[in-house]
Amino acid sequence: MTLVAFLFYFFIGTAALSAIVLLFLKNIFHAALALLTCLLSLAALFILLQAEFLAVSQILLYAGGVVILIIFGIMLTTKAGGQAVPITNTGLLPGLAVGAGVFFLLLFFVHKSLFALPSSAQETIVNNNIERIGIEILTDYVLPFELAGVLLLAVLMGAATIAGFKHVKN
Amino acid sequence: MLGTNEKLEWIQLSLKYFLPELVLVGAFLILLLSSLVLNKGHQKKSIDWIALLLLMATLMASVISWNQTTANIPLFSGMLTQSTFAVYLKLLFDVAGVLTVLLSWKAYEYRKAEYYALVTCALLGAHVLVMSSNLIMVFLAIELISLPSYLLTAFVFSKKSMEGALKYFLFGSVASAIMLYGMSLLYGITHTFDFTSEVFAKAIYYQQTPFFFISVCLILAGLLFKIASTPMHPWAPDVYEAAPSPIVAFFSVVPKLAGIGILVLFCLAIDLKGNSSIRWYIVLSLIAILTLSIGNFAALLQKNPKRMMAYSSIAQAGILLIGAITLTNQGLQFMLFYATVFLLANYLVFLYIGHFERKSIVDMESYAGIGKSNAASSILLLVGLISLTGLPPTAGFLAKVFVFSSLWNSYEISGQGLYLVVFVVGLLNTVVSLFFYLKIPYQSFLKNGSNTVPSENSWGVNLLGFLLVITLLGLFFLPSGLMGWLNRITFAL
Amino acid sequence: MSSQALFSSLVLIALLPLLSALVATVIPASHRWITPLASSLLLALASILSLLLSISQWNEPTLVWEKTWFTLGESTVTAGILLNNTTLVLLSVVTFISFMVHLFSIGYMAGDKGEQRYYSILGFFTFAMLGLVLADNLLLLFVFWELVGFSSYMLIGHWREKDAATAAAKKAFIINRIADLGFIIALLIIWGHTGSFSLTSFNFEEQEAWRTGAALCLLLAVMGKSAQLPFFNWLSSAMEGPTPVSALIHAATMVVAGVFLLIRVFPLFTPLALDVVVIIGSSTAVLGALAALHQFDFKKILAYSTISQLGLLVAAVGTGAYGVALLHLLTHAFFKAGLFLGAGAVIHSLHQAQHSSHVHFDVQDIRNLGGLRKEMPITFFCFSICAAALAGLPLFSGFQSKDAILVSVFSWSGDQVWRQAFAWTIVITSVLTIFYTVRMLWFVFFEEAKKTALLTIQEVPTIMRIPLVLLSLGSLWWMVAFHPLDFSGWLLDSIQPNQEHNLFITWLSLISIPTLTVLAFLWFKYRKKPTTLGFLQEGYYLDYLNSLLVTKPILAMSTVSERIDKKGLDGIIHGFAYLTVGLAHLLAWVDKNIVDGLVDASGRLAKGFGSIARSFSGGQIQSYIFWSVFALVISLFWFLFY
Amino acid sequence: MSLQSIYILSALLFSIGLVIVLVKRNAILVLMGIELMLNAANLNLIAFNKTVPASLDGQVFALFVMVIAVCETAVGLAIILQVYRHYHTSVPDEINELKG
Repeated sequence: MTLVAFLFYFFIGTAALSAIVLLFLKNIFHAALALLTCLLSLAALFILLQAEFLAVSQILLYAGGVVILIIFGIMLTTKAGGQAVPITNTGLLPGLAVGAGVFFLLLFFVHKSLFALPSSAQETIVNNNIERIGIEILTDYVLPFELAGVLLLAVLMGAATIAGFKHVKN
Repeated sequence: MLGTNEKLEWIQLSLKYFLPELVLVGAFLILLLSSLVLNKGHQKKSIDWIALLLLMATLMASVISWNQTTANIPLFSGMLTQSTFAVYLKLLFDVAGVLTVLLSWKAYEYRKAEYYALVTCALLGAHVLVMSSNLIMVFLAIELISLPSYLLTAFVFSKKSMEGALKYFLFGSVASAIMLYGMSLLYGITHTFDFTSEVFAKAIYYQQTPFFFISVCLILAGLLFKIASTPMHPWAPDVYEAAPSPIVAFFSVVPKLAGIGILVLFCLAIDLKGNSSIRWYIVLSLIAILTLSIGNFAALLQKNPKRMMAYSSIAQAGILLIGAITLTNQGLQFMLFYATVFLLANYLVFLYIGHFERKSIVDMESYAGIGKSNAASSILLLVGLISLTGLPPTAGFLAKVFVFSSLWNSYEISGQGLYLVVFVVGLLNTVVSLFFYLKIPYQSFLKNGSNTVPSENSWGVNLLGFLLVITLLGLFFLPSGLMGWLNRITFAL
Repeated sequence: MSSQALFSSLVLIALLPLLSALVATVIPASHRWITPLASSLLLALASILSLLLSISQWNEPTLVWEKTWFTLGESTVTAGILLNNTTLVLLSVVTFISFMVHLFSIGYMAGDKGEQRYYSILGFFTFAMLGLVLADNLLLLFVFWELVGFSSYMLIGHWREKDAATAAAKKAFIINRIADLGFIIALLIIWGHTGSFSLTSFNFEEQEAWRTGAALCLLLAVMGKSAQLPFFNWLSSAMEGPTPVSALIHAATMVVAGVFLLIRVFPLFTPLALDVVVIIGSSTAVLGALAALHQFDFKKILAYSTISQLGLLVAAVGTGAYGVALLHLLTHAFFKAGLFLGAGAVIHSLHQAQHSSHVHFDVQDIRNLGGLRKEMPITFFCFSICAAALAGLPLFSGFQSKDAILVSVFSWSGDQVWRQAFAWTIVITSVLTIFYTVRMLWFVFFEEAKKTALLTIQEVPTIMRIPLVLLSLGSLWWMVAFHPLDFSGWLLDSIQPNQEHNLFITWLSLISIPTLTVLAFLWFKYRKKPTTLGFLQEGYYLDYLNSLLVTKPILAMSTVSERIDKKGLDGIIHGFAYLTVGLAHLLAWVDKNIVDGLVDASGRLAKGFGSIARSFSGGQIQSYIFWSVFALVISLFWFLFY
Repeated sequence: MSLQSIYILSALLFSIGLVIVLVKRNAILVLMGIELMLNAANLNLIAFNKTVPASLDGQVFALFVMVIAVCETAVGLAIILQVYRHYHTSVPDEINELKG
């Protein structure tokens, strides 16, 4: 086993494990950390899948953005005293059953077909993925790119309006 | 493969056909800026006017592009396709946008500019969604509609309104995550996101596997969420009850029609002109039957008019789906006719639900006796409800006749028993719908109200209501004009 | 008259009532006294116009004006006007009766709070009815059919302070809607098979089954609108509306819209469907007459009488004699409107009298009335003429049209036993009609005054007397033909000529009807021991069913046999009376428990479904998501493994 | 280094995300579940992109998904914050005034 292959399976294992742990954790801070672990392992997998730009974005957007936001959210919505409230489950059995059903469907049908697809990645030498992504975004994908900009602006403004509302009247 | 220069040229050419959307983006930015500039008391009133003018401009731009469009034109490297179908739907969205502004007139004063900006953003999403020919655009456009919608639900800034927003947000996010997963699986099969392309058609033609079926079903789940159709409908009543009335009218029309539009395009793509070995019409028929029945039956028990209208709009989605399941030209044209009528009637009803809400008439019982004190309003509301029920002499009746007759035609041509089932269930549901739509008129005309509602001067509302009623009656007596427009529409991909 | 001028005048006739409705709406409340006058004037104009038009266009060839309405696929749907003799008859009847009712309402509705609303809906109703009469295709007809139903709904519930009125309006509307489902299905079948909605041609070829299906679906709609079994109970509840409205809508015009539709689409009906029509019609006729015999509410007697007469009309169409049905429709419109307006006059003047003397009792209960023939001579006189027409006495229009119905029914039945059974049902209905008419007349006008004796009663004002007189004049024989015993006069000869005559039936009814009338009259006059005839008595009546089920049968049997021994005729009548009451009770029971029960049950069933559909929305978002995903997963499993 | 293991991982992440969404009694954790589902899709997109090296469609899509995920988180947290102010809880089950 080469080092690359070892890292590949290692990060797959980490991601899977942290996701499973996330399911069973009672402390919401720990859960956020497990999520972070999972997301970072995915970033590592992205690098191994030759999507470096994506990996960097994953770290910046998720680890730097989403998780931080989530942690802020946790701090703002936990009860006074900073003591995290243990998280309980509701309808665990039906939930797990549905989850298992989905997992089964995906494995049984989807991946059965996928195994028929070319199994290993075609190892083409890609020199400059980042440059290609840049060009594609500004040519083929310029419209989604701009629309994503509009969306970000709208969401920023809207979220600020909602979150900033203080009940004044009545 | 095109070179970079050709691609840039394509972008430039595309902009010509992209005028309505550019106007919308402009409107969005102007509204954002005006929120910074105009937030003193007396200046707030001007926001309504600004929004109205901007959305009127969008409507004009759409009319222009309606006149420009005759065939399908691929835009932006094939991200979008300008088609007569899409442009007609865009016209409907813009009309809905203008009506939303008129319905919000002088109401919901807090953060009005942001409110309109978000409406504009959602409109932009709807515009883009019906033009999409690429799954990336589909996903992005759905989010462009959804995210502002979650926020708009909260714009009453009350306890319930926040709850509605949370529910909408959680349900919507899960639905879009499911859809996204479906898209990623479909990408595994076809290696392209352009669902109108040859590559796509060829790939799915050779792989009509359960894998393909699952991935399409996951995508459909996301689209059905936008349409508020079974099984992705449970959010609708809570959200409708919570959101501001004009926004509810908007929700029950714009995202729904945009969803139906993209659903039709996507189904046309996966149906492979009838060569698909998976019979998608079965899936669609079952969805239509369930949607129609659940919507109508659940509406029977509602005490809040907005909740009732939520279930009503679920049921109406069922009828729109009936127009779509056959995927024939005629069925789709009649579906668009139905959509047009539905839009008008729905806005008419919400105009008055909102109007009465401001007089603190919130639940069904408090409508009692309104027919006396607010006679004109009640009669106009009655016409709207009659049109939704599908009784003559309103266009709703004609629209239902059209949709059902095209279904009957398809049944006679294809001999599919399932169409007959849909037909019968549809007809029975029409009778059921009568019982809840006439609840409000029953209260207002035939019951005596204990509380006396002031019959304040509401000529503005009634003028708008009257115009909508005239249109509804006009479309009944002279549908040929609109049908002429619809006959121009083709449904090739 | 040129075609264009004709078309314009037809449109004008239809629009005048609409104008009246508009005028009634826009006149400010401060000048509301104008409303009745303006409306009546407009209706008078419409009525005169349509009479003139009918005279000038009578027996001219059928005319159709049509314009493209919309295009459905490759075929086009037209909208237009169909003008033939049938149209002209209905046009004149509707405008004339409506004019009469407007006139009458000037007095009757004076001072009512909702007077203007009343006139505007009355005008709108007349407009809708005229549209229905003029429509040249089924789709257009359906539109006006619904509008007519809607205005009826509004008028029944006119006095919305009364809970009974709103409930009655709701009941009428719902029953009619259920029946209208038949209309919609028929529309779709006809469209699917002929590609047209035209009333002038039905190109059904060799598709007997579909044709019968379409005809039966239309029949369902007719059964709703014309109050046929089992949908008739809305009509008796509809009496909660103002009395002139009952005269116009629930006797003379709207309810006959169903019969009119049958006449219009007659070519569509296959022999099988026609048989069903006769069965429905004659059963309704006899049951309605039985029910009329057991009512004590003045208006309800008339309502059930209407149901029974509608049954006759429907049965007449079923026998193939649609011209006869049209004839009876015409005569019935006059005398029944006269009867209702007469009842209205009685109710009105009693209300006025109660108002001044502060004595209060239910003026619609005939047991409280009596002796009015002296206080209200003109009303009495007009009412009696109309009643005589209803009973079918010779020299009155009812005699001729009923004679025509009997003749057509017997010529239809031939020697088939089951058909003869239904023909005899019609005969029984006619006999019962005499009895309930005389009973009503006796109680209201002849019997010694009871509670009414406490009041000082005055004849109604002149404005209300005019319609009564005119309508009673219209109930005389000359409306049908100059020969008082011949039914094939101007109308029948133009609509459906060469109707068979049967002198035996004519002579038999000529002798038997007056005899039976006199007998009935004497019966009511000279009944000696009222206790033995409990069914006609106050108080005793309500407990009747209980005693009927337990002790009375035995007692009754013995009484009946005793009577037969003592006085033959009296005993027969007595036994007959018991039978009638028994049947009437059965009918009431069916009406209350089965028909209402079905309506209730369907409502409950729908609500049950609704609560299942709703139970997923308990307010918890995660369970919403759960159910949605669950449904998705389950259906995926189902599709993939099944 | 086979892609199958990636597919299995993605299916697992998707299912676990779904279960978290369905069962956890905390709105923020539900939000995390949604992130997990989105990431599962992203993983698929990137893995499938490996089999078509000629284009970068999958990667670009994944990029947009990330942007949208950030938007969703921002919107979600703004709403959760306001809900918390009104209801003093972030347990979705207890926020159930709207029902019927």
